Amino acid sequence: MLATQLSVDDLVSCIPDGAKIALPPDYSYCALAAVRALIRRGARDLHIVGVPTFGFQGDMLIGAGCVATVETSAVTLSEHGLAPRFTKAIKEASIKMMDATCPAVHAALQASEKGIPFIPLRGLVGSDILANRSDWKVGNNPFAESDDPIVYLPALRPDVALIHAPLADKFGNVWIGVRRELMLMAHASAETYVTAEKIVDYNLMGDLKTKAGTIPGLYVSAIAEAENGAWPLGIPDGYGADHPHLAKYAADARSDQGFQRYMEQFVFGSAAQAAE
Amino acid sequence: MLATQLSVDDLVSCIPDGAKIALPPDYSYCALAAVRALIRRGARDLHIVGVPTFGFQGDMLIGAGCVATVETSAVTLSEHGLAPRFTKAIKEASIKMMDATCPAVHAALQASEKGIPFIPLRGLVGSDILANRSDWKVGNNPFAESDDPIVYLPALRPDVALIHAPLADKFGNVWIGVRRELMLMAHASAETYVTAEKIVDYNLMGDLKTKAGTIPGLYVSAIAEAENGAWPLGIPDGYGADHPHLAKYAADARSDQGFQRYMEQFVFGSAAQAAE
Amino acid sequence: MTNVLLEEVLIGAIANNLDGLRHVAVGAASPIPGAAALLARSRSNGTMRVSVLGSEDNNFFTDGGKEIFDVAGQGRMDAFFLSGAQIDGKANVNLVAVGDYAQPKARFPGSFGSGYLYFVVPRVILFRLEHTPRTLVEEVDFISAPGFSDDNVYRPGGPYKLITDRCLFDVDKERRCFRLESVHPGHTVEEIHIQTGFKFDLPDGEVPVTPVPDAASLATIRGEVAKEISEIYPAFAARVFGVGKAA
Amino acid sequence: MTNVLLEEVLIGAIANNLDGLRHVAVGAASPIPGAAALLARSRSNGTMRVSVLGSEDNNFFTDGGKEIFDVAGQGRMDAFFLSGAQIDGKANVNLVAVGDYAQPKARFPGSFGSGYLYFVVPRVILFRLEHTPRTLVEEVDFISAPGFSDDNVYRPGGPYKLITDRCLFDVDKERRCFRLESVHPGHTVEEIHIQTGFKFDLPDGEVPVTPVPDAASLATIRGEVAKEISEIYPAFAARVFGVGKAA
Repeated sequence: MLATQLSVDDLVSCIPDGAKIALPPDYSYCALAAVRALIRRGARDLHIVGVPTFGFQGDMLIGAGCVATVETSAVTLSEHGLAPRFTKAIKEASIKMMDATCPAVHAALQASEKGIPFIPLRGLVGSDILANRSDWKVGNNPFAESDDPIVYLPALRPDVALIHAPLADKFGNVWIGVRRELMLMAHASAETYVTAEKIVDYNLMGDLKTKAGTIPGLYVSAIAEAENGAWPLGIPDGYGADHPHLAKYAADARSDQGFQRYMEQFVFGSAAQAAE
Repeated sequence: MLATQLSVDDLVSCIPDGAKIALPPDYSYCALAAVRALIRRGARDLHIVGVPTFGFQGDMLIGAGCVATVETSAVTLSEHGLAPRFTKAIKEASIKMMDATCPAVHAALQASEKGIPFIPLRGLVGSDILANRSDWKVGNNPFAESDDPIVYLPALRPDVALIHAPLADKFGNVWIGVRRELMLMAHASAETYVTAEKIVDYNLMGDLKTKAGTIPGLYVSAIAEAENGAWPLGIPDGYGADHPHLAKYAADARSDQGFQRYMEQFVFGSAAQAAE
Repeated sequence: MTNVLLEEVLIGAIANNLDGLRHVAVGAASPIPGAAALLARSRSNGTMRVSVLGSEDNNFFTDGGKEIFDVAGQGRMDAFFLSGAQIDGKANVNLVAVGDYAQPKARFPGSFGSGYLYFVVPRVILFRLEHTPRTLVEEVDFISAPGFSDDNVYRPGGPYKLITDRCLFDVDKERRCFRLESVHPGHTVEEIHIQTGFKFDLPDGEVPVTPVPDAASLATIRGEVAKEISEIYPAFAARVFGVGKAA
Repeated sequence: MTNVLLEEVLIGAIANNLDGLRHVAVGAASPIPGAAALLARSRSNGTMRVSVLGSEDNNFFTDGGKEIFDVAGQGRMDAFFLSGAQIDGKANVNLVAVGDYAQPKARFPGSFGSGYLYFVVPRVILFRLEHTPRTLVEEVDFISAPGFSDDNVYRPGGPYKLITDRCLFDVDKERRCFRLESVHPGHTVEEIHIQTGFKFDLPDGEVPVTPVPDAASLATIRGEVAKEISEIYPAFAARVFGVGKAA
């Protein structure tokens, strides 16, 4: 079955305002070209989920006013420090924050992947993470002989998984190698939108070696070709991150004016769009 | 870290009597050479778990008197029909039977993989599978607004996963490609013993393509080289099953004498051992 | 029936119940449901996926044995096929044992995924080529998967049709029973009554004859479906369609 | 302390708490714990594994982001490192916010895996290079992970040591508090009292000085460990060991 192939702009037009969007961390395969397009289309009220954390892309979305809710185990620009727009939004209480811990995000996505309504997880008891998550419950381990409190996490089913990949094929199969949290995101989400460095004509499932690291087209709603689509982040085994640019963002985004200037230059500017 | 490399006979000497052993189905990567060695060493009281079903190897173990308990969603020789030694043992009630359904085996192994004490699963309510599994419980979905019964499966933690693979390396990394139920077995089990067609000197984790389908050595207790080690079953993308031989087994194993003759010829016989 | 084979009638009748679906899964060793799914896919204009469970080939899954069940649990599988050593009038399915479970008269391979898939796949088509009082019984000896559940049980899935070598039954979810939908060419309602171990409803008026596939479908069955199915079930394809495995 | 650097003292002191373990995991951006783990691995005669979390390289995992946590949950991870914007006298760790959680004075990245790993990893070594009353507080403003739990809580893991730029604390699980174990060369007990926001126990008798690594360990640190760590943390390796990244 052939995949739906779109331009990056048309791809993000499939993501409605208010959508719950799963995003990978900066060291994985992030769809930055799509995120810029999402900002350009003026997305609003997004609920962004870091799997299990996010960085640059989420900070940009927050700064651009696209985000109502953040659900993640951390927000970080790694060596470039705190995420400035996220930090400002939290201090101003202008977004709803749902702090998590990494394995809870993975486990809750696995519950969605399996079609089970919840999954138990160890840890968390007595933490303020738990105290501030009214959507989580503490139950008892039904197999324990005595009292054994354990956290019950409801299945986390994003409306959209938005990812970038080094390779996809015309059937919508997407190669992600060992970055299987992207596969989990695709399994767990209602829709998965993928940008890829390259879309090939052969079948990635045709060779057991590539098949082993491939998300089947079954889960993929639409794909778009986007060469260099992770920039300014890098992709493992592909190109490296553009660290001078990331450092510039981290500096610019410390002020409202600096962030606006960055947006004008690299997201909205006609030069920026032409470069996508 | 270098793996412990043993002969097939020494490998199975690590598997104690009474062990709970996870076995894959015939169409996956089955360690038949190791199973024959296990029979030769006179293993007793094994609890064999089909992930989620098993065939030829389990029937041989049952016929040879190695098995006390069978936990599986099915036992089948596929196109060669019912598994004769299993069928006889069930009719004589000489083994303890724990019938399951495929996704319950996978889910219970995932619970062990995650270190959670149980996992919920849909389905099963009102079945005689559930009625006969006193180790499973029915609870309520804590996130439901009204009564919503759901099965709670305790984590299934085999003592041993016994598998065959096309390729392993000297670090104990094991390539299984898309047969990730073998990875789940390795993650979920206390010990994993692997026979491989070939053990190579380079690192399977060194290339992202092979890494994506590789069980890390972290989980692998010991490996043994066993060329043609799945025979008379085949291995995907390798050699095919020896169907005339499987048909002969299915016919021979219908009678006690026929099964004994088969054992003498292909498991205990000096010719059989020399061929391993 | 002239020169239309029973297998072709079954393939056509099943495919008619699959049209418009996005994902149909077929168990291993199910050539007729497999061919029906391929026929429906061929008619779908590229909108239907077909996957084969328990086979090393012919599947597009990459997350191990669990994935197909996860797919079903998520609602990404629209139709599946179940058979049974016994099927009863309440659509209960038995894949385990005849007689006492602890020491049975007959033991079959086991329940496979039925105890789960029957609950979560919207259209489960029951398929049994031996239509006798021995297989279609009043009450199964072991419930691998129940036909119906209490209202409080999560159950988006369940029985949709029962097709045998003699007839096609519809399912009445309200009354929790089967209703004869049509009788295959050459068979009679009286014969169905004699050969069925459970009570079933009749439709209003005359019982229709199961339609044979139209000319276009028949051509597809004998052409591209026969060719594709021969790669999975060469013996079946050779016997029914006279198609040999590609050299 | 002659020419032994503080970093080398810390690396040696941490490594002494890792010897004999099978699997030590280190978070991203943790060069000193990373170097300590590599030193312990070098002394382990090939029996210790070291993995680095949250990095695309230097890990041997193949099942996605969840695997490292699954590994920990199964008991396959013996030691891990946690830091905190605040750490209090009950070993509670805060990685989230200072001030009111709903509208904080300072917001940090977040809890990462701490809310889980602190419960399941037997030896969690707390590590904080800024030892002041601002960081080592009486009570944290937000508990990312509690230091101790009630007896009914499943908790195979927990705090094992707290190491700072001034001293090393041991953990008293019975009394649920820290006990000063040793003071790094050049620092004093009085200074520790002044710079620590929480109360802590003292050992019987004189407080020892944290030993500097022996000659063999120092050679390993400056040789193979410096070289390996420079591949992960080039800036750190260049600053501390004067090791450049391989061209």
